[in-house]
Amino acid sequence: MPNSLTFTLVITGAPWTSQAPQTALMFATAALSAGHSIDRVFLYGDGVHLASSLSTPPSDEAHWPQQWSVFLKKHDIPATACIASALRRGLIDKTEQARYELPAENLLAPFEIAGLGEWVEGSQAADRTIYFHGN
Amino acid sequence: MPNSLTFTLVITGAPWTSQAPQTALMFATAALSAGHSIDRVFLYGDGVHLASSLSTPPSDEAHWPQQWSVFLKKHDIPATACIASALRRGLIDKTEQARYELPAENLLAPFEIAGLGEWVEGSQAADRTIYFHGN
Amino acid sequence: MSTLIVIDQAPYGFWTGREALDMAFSLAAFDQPAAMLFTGAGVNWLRKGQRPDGVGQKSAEKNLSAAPLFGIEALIADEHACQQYGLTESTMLPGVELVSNIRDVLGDHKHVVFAG
Amino acid sequence: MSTLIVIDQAPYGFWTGREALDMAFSLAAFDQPAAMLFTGAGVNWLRKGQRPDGVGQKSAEKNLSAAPLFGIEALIADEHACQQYGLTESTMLPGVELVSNIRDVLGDHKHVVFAG
Amino acid sequence: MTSNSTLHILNKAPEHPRYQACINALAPSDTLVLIENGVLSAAGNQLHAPCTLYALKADIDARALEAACENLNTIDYDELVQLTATHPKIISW
Amino acid sequence: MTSNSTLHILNKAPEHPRYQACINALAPSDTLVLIENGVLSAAGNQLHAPCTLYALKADIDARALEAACENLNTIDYDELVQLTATHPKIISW
Repeated sequence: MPNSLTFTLVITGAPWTSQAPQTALMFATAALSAGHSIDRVFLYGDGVHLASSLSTPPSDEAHWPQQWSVFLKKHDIPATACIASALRRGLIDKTEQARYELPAENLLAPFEIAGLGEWVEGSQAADRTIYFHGN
Repeated sequence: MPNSLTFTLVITGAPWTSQAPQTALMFATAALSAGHSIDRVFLYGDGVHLASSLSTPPSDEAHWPQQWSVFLKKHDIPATACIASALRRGLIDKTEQARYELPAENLLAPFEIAGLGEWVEGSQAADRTIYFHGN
Repeated sequence: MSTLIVIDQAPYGFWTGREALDMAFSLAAFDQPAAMLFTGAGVNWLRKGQRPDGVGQKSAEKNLSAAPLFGIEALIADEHACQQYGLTESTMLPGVELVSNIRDVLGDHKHVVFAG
Repeated sequence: MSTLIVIDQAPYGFWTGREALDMAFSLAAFDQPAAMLFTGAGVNWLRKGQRPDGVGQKSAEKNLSAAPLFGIEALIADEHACQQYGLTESTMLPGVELVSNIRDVLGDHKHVVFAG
Repeated sequence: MTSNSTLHILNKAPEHPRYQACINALAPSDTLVLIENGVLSAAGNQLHAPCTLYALKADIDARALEAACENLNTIDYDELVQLTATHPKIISW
Repeated sequence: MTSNSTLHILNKAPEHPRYQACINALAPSDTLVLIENGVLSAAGNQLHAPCTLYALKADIDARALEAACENLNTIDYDELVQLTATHPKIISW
């Protein structure tokens, strides 16, 4: 059995467009079960839509943003949406709402917004960086 | 020269993912210049992201939601985001915010949220229905 | 004349097919004639026995099987694409019409629509 | 060892390429070695004389031309894809290294990353 | 009025599966307009359309394909609108 | 430990241009895992991978491809994690 490793996960596909957030969550759950750790999750490009606090799928469908939020909180895993991807696509936290005088914020906790430096740091520090793209 | 026609425009590609919203706006502008009318614009699938009031691109870049908003208001053209596409993707108006007790709404005026019936009606009533898809 | 809704992307990996199906159902609900064409990787919508529990989605097969009830006039599949993806009569949903000439199918409908 | 950022989608129609470029710039800004590979329709990033005013976007060519200044180590292009899209030395940005064996390029880098 | 022909609007690069599906669907009496990434098919002589063909100038200019498109009929958005007005049947690929 | 080989994770249907790009990049010592739409390549004998090959069971089941995949090594998410742990170099296509 391999030693315990640290993983950075990068999600670039949006929910309700691609399968990426769902596959990534199954992978993340299995990684923790195997004794590995996930040092961070980074949302990039269309993947930032996973961090929307306003996603409202029909009640009989999987709610990926909520499932991810629960998972991240339970295991205390930091998760970041890329600020450049997020601002263009209308994914906004309190700080950016104030800075740009926007009418609302819609970032789902515990996701945070930060720069690509988070990704650079994650992919340097982690033993493995795994990307989950759209189809 | 052809007679004056009515157009329904359907946009399925998101801004900052595809070129669809921009091509559609150029087309719409040219259609009005030629004396045609646009009876409605319908956003479907990832196209609903065009109606976000929170999109904040860098100030030296085109702001497609804002450009569309100005265009629609100026020419008094109704525009609708499909409710099923919008709710899943976190695009919410005041009514849906209240119904689902959500923390915010993020729909850019004059876009409204309604069902696919709007599309059915538009494509039956208009002389032409033109689709603008992602790449 | 009918509207043809075209699905050319595979289920589960893409969401577009579900939104195409909603378009067809919506036309039927408003008493507008609608048919569906499956081509390219879209023919994988038609395979019997889909069990998507493990990927956290609802069954595309089950969604699609409601098409006749909703009043969709025809489910049409590109014969060549079915061959490419190994779909045969025994592995395919019943009631699907196989065609070899897509151009004729497109010509038969007033509106031809992709969902994305 | 360096990170290879791969662009295989055309500029203007897709946004992914710009986000790939941002990844490469970001690595360089944090003093991490980075190179870029253009393949498939992605080689169209490399064509000289892009004038995107009419499509309301900033020039991909201009963005990319900053790569050496930012410290990107190499711009590598798939020779076969360049041929397919009619790109020759005279129509291409200067300083691009043509390669015929992509497998070797992928093998030369510790990390190989698509932006989406 | 060219009411028997279909207007096809194609925005996909030649490597996209829907590109070839569109080309296969063209009848000699149809009209094809290349827009967005669709104009890339003019590069490297990849384009073989069996019908009347146009390409959108703004997308050609953006991609620096003026030379590759010099034998194509290029149109602006006004002319694209005109084509949609004269064709009752339009397919956006 | 198979540290000299690259693990390729492929989620694209065979008609996607990146599918063939991945197949072309495979070395005999590499390992390929098909996930999501990638498993569709097992249908209709379209799949020709020159290396060790796995396919993700959840995605096979979703798409009803058990019969087409009966000669493939199928894995679950736990085994996918294990493959990523034993391969220092991983490319997600």
